[in-house]
Amino acid sequence: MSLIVKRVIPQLIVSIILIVMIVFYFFYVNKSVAGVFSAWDKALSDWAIIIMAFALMVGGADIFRYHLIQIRKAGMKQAPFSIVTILLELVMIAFALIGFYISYINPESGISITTQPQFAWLYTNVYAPSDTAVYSILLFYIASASYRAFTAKNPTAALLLAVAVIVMLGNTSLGGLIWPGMLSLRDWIMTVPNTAAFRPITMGAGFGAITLGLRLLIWREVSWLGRRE
Amino acid sequence: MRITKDIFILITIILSIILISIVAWVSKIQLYNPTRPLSSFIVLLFLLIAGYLSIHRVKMGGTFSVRDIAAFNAIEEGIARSVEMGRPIHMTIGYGSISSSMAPQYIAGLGILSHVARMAGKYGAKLITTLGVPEVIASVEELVREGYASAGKPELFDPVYNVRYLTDQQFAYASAVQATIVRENVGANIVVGPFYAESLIFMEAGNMVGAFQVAGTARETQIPFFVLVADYSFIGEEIFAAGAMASGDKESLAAIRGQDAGKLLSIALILLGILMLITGYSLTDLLNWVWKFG
Amino acid sequence: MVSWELFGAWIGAFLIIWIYSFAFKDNVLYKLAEHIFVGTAAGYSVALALDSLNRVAIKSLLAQPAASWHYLIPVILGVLMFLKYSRRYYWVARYGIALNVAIGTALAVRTIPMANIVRQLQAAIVPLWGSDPLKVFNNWLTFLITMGGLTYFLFTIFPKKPETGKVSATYTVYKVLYLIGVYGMMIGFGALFANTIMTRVGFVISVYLIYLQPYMEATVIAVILATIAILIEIRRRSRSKCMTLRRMS
Amino acid sequence: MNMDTLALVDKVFGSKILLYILLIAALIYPFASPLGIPVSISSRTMQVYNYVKSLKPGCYVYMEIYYEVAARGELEPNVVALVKQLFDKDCKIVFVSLIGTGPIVFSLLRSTAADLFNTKKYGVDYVYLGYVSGQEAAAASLAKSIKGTVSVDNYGNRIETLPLLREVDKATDFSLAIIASSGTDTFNWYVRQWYTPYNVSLLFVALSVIAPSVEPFVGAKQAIGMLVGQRSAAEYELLVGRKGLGLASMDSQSLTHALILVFIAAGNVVYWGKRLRTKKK
Repeated sequence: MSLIVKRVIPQLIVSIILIVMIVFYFFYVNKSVAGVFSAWDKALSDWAIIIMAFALMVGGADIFRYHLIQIRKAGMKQAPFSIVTILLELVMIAFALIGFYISYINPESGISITTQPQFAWLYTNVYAPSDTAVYSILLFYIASASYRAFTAKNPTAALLLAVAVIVMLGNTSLGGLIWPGMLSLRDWIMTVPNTAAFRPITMGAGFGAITLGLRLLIWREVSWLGRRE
Repeated sequence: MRITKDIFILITIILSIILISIVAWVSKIQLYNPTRPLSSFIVLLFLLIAGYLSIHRVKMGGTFSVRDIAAFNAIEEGIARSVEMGRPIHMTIGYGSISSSMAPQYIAGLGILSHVARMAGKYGAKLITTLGVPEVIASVEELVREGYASAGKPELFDPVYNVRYLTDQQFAYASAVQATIVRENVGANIVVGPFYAESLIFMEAGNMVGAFQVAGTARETQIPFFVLVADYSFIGEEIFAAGAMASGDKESLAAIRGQDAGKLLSIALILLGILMLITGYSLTDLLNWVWKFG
Repeated sequence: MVSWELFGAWIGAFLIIWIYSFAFKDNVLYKLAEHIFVGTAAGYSVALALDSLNRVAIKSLLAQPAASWHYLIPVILGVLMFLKYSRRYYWVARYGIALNVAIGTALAVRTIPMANIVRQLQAAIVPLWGSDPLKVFNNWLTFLITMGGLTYFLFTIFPKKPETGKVSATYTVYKVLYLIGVYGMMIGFGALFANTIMTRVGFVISVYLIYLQPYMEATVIAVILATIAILIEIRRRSRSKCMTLRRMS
Repeated sequence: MNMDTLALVDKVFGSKILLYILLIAALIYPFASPLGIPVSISSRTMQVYNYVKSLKPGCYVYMEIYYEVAARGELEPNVVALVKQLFDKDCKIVFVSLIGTGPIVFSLLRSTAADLFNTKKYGVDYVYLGYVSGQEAAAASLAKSIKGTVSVDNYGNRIETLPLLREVDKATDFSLAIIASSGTDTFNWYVRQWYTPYNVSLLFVALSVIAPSVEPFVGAKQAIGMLVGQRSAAEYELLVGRKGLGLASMDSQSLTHALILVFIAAGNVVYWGKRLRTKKK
């Protein structure tokens, strides 16, 4: 019995939902049936959002556990930093809960989870700048990658480099100064060869995803199950 | 091809779809969704059937050869080398939700993770798996435990050291992963799954400590960074082929022929479409045909 | 009195400079900024989880419990995911994962045939003849690169390599298309890499104009602190290297 | 170029410290003293400008604001220039965000373009529905009916109290849907849920890094055109006559690009110098 419950039923759920959602998408039959299809389809994607929400809470608990163990085990080198992480996580969750509570006590105030004042302050002054900083640190990495990895080692790398230089020049006003035709060359590269180059990759990714969907459908893909009982 | 039970079921499914469609067409029932071209449904059925038939052929003993994917073979080499240097291995499959349309890419990443975990067990390497997909924390923990157990070294598995969930927020995840790569001085850095802007962050962090890097994604915008900076890279759908190879199950690998069938179909349709242009017919309009009456 | 708003702006500038310092060298101030960021982000993602749970489930369960009773199923499956910590009932978490894996895959599998395949096929069908020579050249190039790319990605169907000396027509056609595919992709990768620079520069400019320039004093202080932290790190790293050398010799 | 100069160049450029200091200098210098490099207008931007100009005055436009604070630098100037052109034609705009950071970046957008928004009345000329969760499913249900998807706007007003939302509800009521996004998936959603079923004409505003992979949609005529990054923003600001972040950043962009070209050249010189040197030995 245990094998059925541990492995067979979860995989059965996957196969049924895959087939059902494909039917909801492609079939119509008549207005009322189509209405039922789209209602159930919306219900299923709402279910996914709800399960994702609980998974995020499990994730939050996981981070809390990880840093708690770091404080106990990793000694002074790591402990103070883990304390900072845990404190900030709890503070953010506390303000969110206050906002959630207020949104039900007096809804007119317009305060909800993300618009709770202290929560918004932490978001605007701690989360957003850090997020932007990590996003824009990429410019430094592009500069060092340009120096180190962008060498014309072989013909393919040389072609990649040549196209990159043309598009870079075309992207800025520099290009226009060197050769007026640079902008139209850049536009040509972007619309003709570039589009054609990405088409097989887009199609291939589509074939790969569908084949993986097939393997899930016939229980040939079990990595998401984890342990092989 | 002997008609076995499953082929018989497959044929009855196909015949019943065709039969129901004919009956619906004759009696003017709006069977298919009027806003969705029928060609997409037919292409989907074709790919699923082609994939299933190739699996079936292998089940019946058929064999086929698979083009070598250098990046897949490089994984074992990278792990062995970093164990010699006494440095841990790092792998990550990305951030986000598995209930998004990136699910197939996360699962391909999980497939390769099970291979990496087995190699880690085989060479006795310390594996650090960082991830930002909350729904699969449990699956990743068990895959890594399974990897060590299958090599007879269950004692090497420590859930807190081996599996680190770092929030599903893109750049908090990226900042923690780049720090992990540098501070743990990883020897091999394996990055496979759907990646967004943070792809180059992981590649540069790996480069800072001179790690051996194998990376791949099917998200086109990030492929160039992996191709340029990583030692070996999977391009686009190669992550799905590698995921199937990693499962070590011949029949899953056979499904790749379904992908190739799709490519042959595309080549044929493009050629047919161009030929039809000469005669004035347009395959493009045919592909847009919608099941509608009046 | 320092207003909360100014205090917040200074914190923002400090965090940005310390995160940038990682590009130069990993240091203690980056570690602090990273842990602050991860802590805030962890709390933020739990808050978003509560927010979407509130919008999708709680609000409709309270408003019309009859119509939205079915939301209880995912709520139960979601709560069961906490059982991942238990040794005996770890597998119960799989039901929630199964649902999300299936829905995610279904969303992809049902829309890909149209968006990734049929639309791309339609765009790839172009006339290879015509009056305007540039258009014909463009169409031929598009046709060849698309065909080459599809040939490159063939995993299990490819002509055998003929022994030396003998030349098989199918193999040369395959090899030519394979190379066109590879070189075609390189054009795409080069164009994309170049465009990335435009975006990353745009980001740093907006960071500078929005967060750093208006609070120049905070930025300068943060840079000084970061430089000190990096110098400490370099000295500690070189000292520990001499120690290991001394131990080895 | 003998060996020690090569080693020197490699040491100088190889060490990240100097590389990044040069980079920061090239970035910030133009803001101290602008170089004023002229900006030429590309045919693709002109094509978008003419399309928007051809819309009938007083038309209804849907605008998706889907980016984080980090992407403001590249996307906001395009959005501001488009809003100026649309408001000048008395077009009415329904703003929506399918991303959590939408409300924050929209408030920043309103403060940057305060001169435009102050001339218009909220609820009559423009509306902001705020963050609608559900990603592609939300895009699909918004296409069917806005009133059926959201009950309140971003500021808590009930939908029925907003005059503009009595005039428009479904995707087909809009003559144009502008999608400004820092991601790629957003464009896919609107192609699949707005263009494919309802043939609503789409206009994309994308980051330069994302543009190449969104290009196939424009090529397949699923979108009427695309504005890409600060370059298009600078051109569009010239066309609508409102100087903004786009034009201000072009000098810095040009200088930084020139510097990166120098890095690439240096990298190749060092690489080939060493290779030829070892081949000669």
